[in-house]
Amino acid sequence: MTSDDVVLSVQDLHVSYGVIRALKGISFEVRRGEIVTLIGANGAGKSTTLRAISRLVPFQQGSIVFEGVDLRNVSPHEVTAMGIAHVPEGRGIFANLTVQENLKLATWGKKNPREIQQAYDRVFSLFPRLAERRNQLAGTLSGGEQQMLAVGRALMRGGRLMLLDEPSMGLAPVLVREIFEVLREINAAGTTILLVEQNARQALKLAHRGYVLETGTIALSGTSQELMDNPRVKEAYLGG
Amino acid sequence: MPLLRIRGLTHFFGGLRAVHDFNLDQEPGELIGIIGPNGAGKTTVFNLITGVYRPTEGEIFFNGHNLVGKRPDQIVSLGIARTFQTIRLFKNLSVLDNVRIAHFARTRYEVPAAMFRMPNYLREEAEVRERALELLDLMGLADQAEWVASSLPYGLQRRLEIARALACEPRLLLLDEPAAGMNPGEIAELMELIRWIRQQFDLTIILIEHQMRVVMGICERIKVLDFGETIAEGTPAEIQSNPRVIEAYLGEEAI
Amino acid sequence: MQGLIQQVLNALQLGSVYALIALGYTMVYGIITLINFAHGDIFMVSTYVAFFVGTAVISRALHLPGIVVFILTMLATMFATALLAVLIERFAYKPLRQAPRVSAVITALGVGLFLENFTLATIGPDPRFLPKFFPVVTFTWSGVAFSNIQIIIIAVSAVVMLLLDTIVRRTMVGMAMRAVSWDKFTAPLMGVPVDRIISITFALGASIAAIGGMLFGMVYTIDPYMGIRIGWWAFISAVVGGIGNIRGAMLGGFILGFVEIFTPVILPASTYRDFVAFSLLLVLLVFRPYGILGRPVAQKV
Amino acid sequence: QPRGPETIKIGLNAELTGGVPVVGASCKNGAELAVEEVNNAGGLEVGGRKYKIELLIEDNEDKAESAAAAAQKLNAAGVLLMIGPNASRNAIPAAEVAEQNKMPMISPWSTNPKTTIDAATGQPKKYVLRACFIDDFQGVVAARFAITELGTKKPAVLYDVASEYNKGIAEIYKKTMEEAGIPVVAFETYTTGDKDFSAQLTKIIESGADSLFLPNYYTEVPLQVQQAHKLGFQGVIVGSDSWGATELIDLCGADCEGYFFTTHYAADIATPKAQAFIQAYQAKYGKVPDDVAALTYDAFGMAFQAIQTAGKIDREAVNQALHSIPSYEGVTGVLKFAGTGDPIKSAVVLQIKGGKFVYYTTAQP
Amino acid sequence: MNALRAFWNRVRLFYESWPPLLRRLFVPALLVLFFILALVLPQAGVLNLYQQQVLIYVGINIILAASLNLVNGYMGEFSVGHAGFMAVGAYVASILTVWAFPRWGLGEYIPYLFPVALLLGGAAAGLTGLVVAFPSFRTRGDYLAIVTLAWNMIVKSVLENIDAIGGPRGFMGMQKLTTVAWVYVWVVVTIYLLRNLVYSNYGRGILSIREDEIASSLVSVDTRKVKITTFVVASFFAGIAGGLFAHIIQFINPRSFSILKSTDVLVMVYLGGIGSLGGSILGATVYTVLLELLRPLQVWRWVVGPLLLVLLMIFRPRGIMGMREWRFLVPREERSQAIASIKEHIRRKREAAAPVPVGGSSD
Ligand SMILES: Nc1ncnc2c1ncn2[C@@H]1O[C@H](COP(=O)(O)OP(=O)(O)OP(=O)(O)O)[C@@H](O)[C@H]1O
Ligand SMILES: Nc1ncnc2c1ncn2[C@@H]1O[C@H](COP(=O)(O)OP(=O)(O)OP(=O)(O)O)[C@@H](O)[C@H]1O
Ligand SMILES: [Mg+2]
Ligand SMILES: [Mg+2]
Repeated sequence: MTSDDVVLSVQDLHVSYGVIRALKGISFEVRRGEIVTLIGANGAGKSTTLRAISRLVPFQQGSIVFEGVDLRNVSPHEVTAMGIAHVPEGRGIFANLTVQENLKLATWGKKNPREIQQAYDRVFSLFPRLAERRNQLAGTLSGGEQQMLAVGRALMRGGRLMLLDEPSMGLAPVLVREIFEVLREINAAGTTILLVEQNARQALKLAHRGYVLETGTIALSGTSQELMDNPRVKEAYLGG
Repeated sequence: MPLLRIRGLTHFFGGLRAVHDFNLDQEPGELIGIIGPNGAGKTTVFNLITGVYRPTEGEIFFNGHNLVGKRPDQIVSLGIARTFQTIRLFKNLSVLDNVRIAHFARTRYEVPAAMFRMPNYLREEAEVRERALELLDLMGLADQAEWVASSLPYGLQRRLEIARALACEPRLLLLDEPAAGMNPGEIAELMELIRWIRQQFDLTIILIEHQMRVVMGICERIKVLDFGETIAEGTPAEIQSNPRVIEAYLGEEAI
Repeated sequence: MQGLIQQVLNALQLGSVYALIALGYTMVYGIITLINFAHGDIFMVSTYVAFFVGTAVISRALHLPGIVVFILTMLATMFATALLAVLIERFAYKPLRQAPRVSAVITALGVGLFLENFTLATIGPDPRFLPKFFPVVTFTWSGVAFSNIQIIIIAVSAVVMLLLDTIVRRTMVGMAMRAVSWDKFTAPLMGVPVDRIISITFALGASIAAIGGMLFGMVYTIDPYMGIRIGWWAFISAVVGGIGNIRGAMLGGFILGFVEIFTPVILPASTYRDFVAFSLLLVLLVFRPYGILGRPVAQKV
Repeated sequence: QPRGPETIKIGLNAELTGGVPVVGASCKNGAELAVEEVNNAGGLEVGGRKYKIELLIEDNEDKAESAAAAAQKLNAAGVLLMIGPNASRNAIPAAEVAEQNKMPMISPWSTNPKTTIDAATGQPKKYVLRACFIDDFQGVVAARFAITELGTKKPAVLYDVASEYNKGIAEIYKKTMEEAGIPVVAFETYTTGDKDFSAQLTKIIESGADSLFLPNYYTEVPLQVQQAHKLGFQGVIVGSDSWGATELIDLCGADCEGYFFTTHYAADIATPKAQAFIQAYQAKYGKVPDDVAALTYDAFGMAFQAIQTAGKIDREAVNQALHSIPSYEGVTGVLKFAGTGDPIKSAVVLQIKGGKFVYYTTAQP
Repeated sequence: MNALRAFWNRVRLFYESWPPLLRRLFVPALLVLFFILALVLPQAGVLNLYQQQVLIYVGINIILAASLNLVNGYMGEFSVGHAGFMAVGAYVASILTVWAFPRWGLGEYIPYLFPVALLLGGAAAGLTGLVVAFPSFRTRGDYLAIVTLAWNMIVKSVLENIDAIGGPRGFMGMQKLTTVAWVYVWVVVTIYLLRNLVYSNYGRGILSIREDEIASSLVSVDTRKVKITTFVVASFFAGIAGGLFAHIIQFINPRSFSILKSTDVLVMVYLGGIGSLGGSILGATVYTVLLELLRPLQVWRWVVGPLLLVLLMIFRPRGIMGMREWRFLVPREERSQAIASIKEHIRRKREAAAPVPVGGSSD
């Protein structure tokens, strides 16, 4: 592995919300083509890590380097423009826009109509449901459809790195499986993925490697298999 | 006689039929689960029971009282409390205050008594304070009593929401996806907690959940909704093997 | 009958002005839920800009036709006013974006007071008219009087409103505005530069106010405190129509214009105009608690 | 041991900000001019010594409570007397303060009769005077003028219902008309800050009115006149002293041509003193003084004369002297005080002609 | 800054070292002392009339701000019509002292009946609070703001049209009954009563409406009752403030109670900080005194004042005291020590009984 393959490198990252220290110096990296998962209890700092990468929250110390570019002084919309797509916790769809408008907005700054059309085609072939509902207000979609839309928007941006924050939350079991299936397809088509999940079993099944976050620090790391075999992980995150 | 009796409950949002002909008879002490795909109308059923929405059609009887047309606070005082799918604590208030608010309907003193600190006010407030702290203590939240609710970790916020509902002294407790966003370890704890409060407070419970472990683990009876219709009803074992449920909800590879 | 038609014309003219100002109000509100109490004063400043620019242009270039001067002045005024609004947003409102919403409201009140009194202290209290860009022609048609300015006011307002409605509904920027108004923390994840969108909104709102200011200054006098009342009226228009709703703001503006004109018409004595007009408003809000076109924010329980 | 120049402190309580800043600005101008003239002449000679005048200016924001606080502040600062406030809504509370502190006060422009009356006893206040005549007088003068000189048969009125000044005059006007057997065909109102009067004016025109009385501030009158013309009003328009500013003509243009208003003085038949004042004012501020400036100037003039008469720097003595001014020839005419705070002075009717205010007739009280 | 804090901590420690009884009496004693000062200082000429006037305005503004804070800060509504209620109180109290009492042969007792007049004025204002309370059942936020605004305009318009009470010319003849001592008493009473209210179950009901109205009704809060209570109480105190105002200015007219007055109070509330009575006290004081201090600037006062306001809001977006409270304004039984002792008591009780395993205490 050469360092070229490292898409994202996070070193000694510290983030605080006022007095609450959410991240106390974490380091990890993501290589091209990988699916890496962050697992950990509630409030461990998983979402905070993703938000720091997208520059939605300021970080006090440490560095985040994406494809060789330090993100310290980059603003969130520029991060997106650089090729990081973020599916935020709670989906963050624009309820007052239609499905189509939600997708269209994600092409902000893109000029090439052919490229945009290709992106639409890809999203609609992955999620035929969204094509059916394209003129519906996104706020009236069901939870699973909203999650599809959130992932669909990230695909419209067409990033090289996709950050996903608990895509399976609140979804019916069928949909959970569908979403994970789509993630596998996206990854196979060449997108690197950093996945945050509560559903550790499924996440580890999908991912190549994983990190375990505990109260703002990295407690464990390894390949998915290693983690799944680890008794501590089994006990705390896989439900015995 | 059932504690809760629902007949022909139907609700429309504009042209959208969110719930259709929902029926339920729940005996005291029973724990019933409601499952179904996203948007099936589960939360809407809770909203109809608790008076957030007025049903388009149907009857809801609780303990002999007709609930249709009553205000939420009146319904709560009849003995129904609930939690929310997305946490709805009073974020900027202390944990203790969150619980004490639930004593509102049982407050007997009037505003002037409060403003002039009359003896009945002082007595009752002292009582409420102690009762609330006792409950927090039982729920393992006593140490955080004076924290601002939003500063609690997520798991404790869920727990506080349950504590706040319990402070309403309900006979029927409605839990809307209490395990959402929890990892398997936390889910196990939650199941333990639900069993314990059920017995401790002598509760009848309806539970909405997507985590099959929880539903199958603690519910005695399960109703499955899809597009507002009840598509199946039965014991966990029956539900798990019901082909319609597998198709609409659990997926092919279901256990 | 002529009286009635006359009054309808009167109401259309007044309503157009209210509607234009309400639009700026509602746009800013719609996107950052800020009740921009300074909007009326930005409108006031715009009329002064128009006054000075117009006077300067006329005195320099006498050979230009009036309508050209008018348009030049309007463009310059729109630009200057937009700039002012963007600066105010940067320095006074942006630092408060994370703060509770009312803090920014108080800041807006402060900015409004500042603009009013700064104008008073530097320019003085005397009321003025804008220079006459072109002669006013009054037509009388079977007893109903209307002027070319009146027609311009109503026409320009209508065009601006349609244009704005199209921008917000159809363009990418409009989509981004609506997205930012729903969730400004997620919008940058779509590549939308939130700060710039907010600036554009302020600039757009202020330019429309400037158009309103130009038109207003041609028929009414301008003075440093004129923004207070107009500002409140625009606020009322925006809310009555359903705040954050572009069409609602237009509708609200016209309703207010009609109520203001028609209550004295219907009443035997106009003494009770304010009483009646505001009672109507109160009753309206009791029956349509979220304005005429507004709907309660559908919050899922 | 040589002593520095002694000073007399005089307070000015004016509406610099708030609802009527034009009034405050003129008042301040008139005051500063009056004080400057005395000081440039070496000061005011009292009891054989020259005193410089120190002017303490307070803004009352056109708010009753601020006017009272400003009066208290001026009193605490040890002013010999206070000029202002102008609008009656501010002058009345300030007058209460003046009375309680035994501080002489002259309001240049408060025309409400109650300013100088003690509300509890109904007796005149002891320390409060004014330089203008009262609403009642002006309303009567305007009405009589409209009847006799203009021969109005169907008079109409449009006034600001939220402003005590306008309402006071309007009602007296109406009453006088009705007593003369001439019914007022339209009695319409608006609220301070309105800029569109088309609804009321349309109604007035429909009523067939042949004259229109506009006892309103000159800041609003041009709009009212122009809108009336635009809507086709043909009759004659009459105003009150609040028209008396050249800005009226600037704003109104030809629209106000030929109309009449009642006021305190006429520049074209002015005494040499008035001429001098107008010239000095114009030189200093670049415009013709309005009635507020002139009345303020006179208030100061009365104060100076009273101080000199009293011969000492003492509030009681100055108050005595003020109340017994036999005759003060001011720029706004001759003022006499007969024991009360209200001057006896005549009103003049001016006509707007060729862009100027031209003397038309005089009405005696 | 640090030295100040260190000093404050020293003072605090010293205070904590006092015996409980003394500590208990400290605040009441201080309040009585201030009352005596409020009585004596004006008499002794230590405070001149101007300073007294400003103090009285500060007091009236504190009452206005604290009562509006109940609606805007604690309940989270946005009322912009507080001056409307103040007007009702001012006119009713004035009519009583000027017309009614003398007519009922009580003329010579007016100074003693002043509190009665104020209370009746407050009651009348409180009653009109219902006009705003009922629409608040169905609407919120900016829509309710317009309702309150309309209410303010309606009051003003009605007053302008009743010639019997002077119309726009105003109403006068009030004696100067409002003194520093009286205002002080009313401020103390207002703050005391409001404090008691907000720390009761009703107060928590008010807060819960601000936080989440739907959740609040779903934990048994009768939101209608709470809203009525809040609007009536807030209007009542606004009415009291109006009565005090009328009897210091000795002249009231409809203009004094315009929207501008309402926005003044609004600024004081948010400047001080929402949800804090201490904040309202500070906000009203700072705003009133600052504007008095800026008087020498004349026209520029209203240029500099708003600038300072904007800067202050930028540096302290939550107002001076936002959501915090002065300790002495927190009832004793609500302070940490009291809560801790109850917790201790519960713990002992539980240990005595059979221990119950708590589901969540995994440690
Ligand atoms: N906006 C915020 N303000 C203050 N504290 C915050 C904020 N967001 C998160 N925190 C705190 O930071 C810590 C880490 O939060 P984070 O959301 O990153 O956890 P998480 O691992 O994503 O948990 P979850 O499983 O609940 O999503 C927690 O203690 C949380 O309470
Ligand atoms: N206030 C509302 N207005 C309009 N439609 C609504 C409203 N609330 C819910 N709906 C719609 O009603 C249907 C049922 O919603 P409900 O929230 O009951 O689903 P649910 O079964 O709880 O789903 P989930 O598992 O995702 O929580 C959905 O289609 C939803 O979009
Ligand atoms: Mg998270
Ligand atoms: Mg649900």
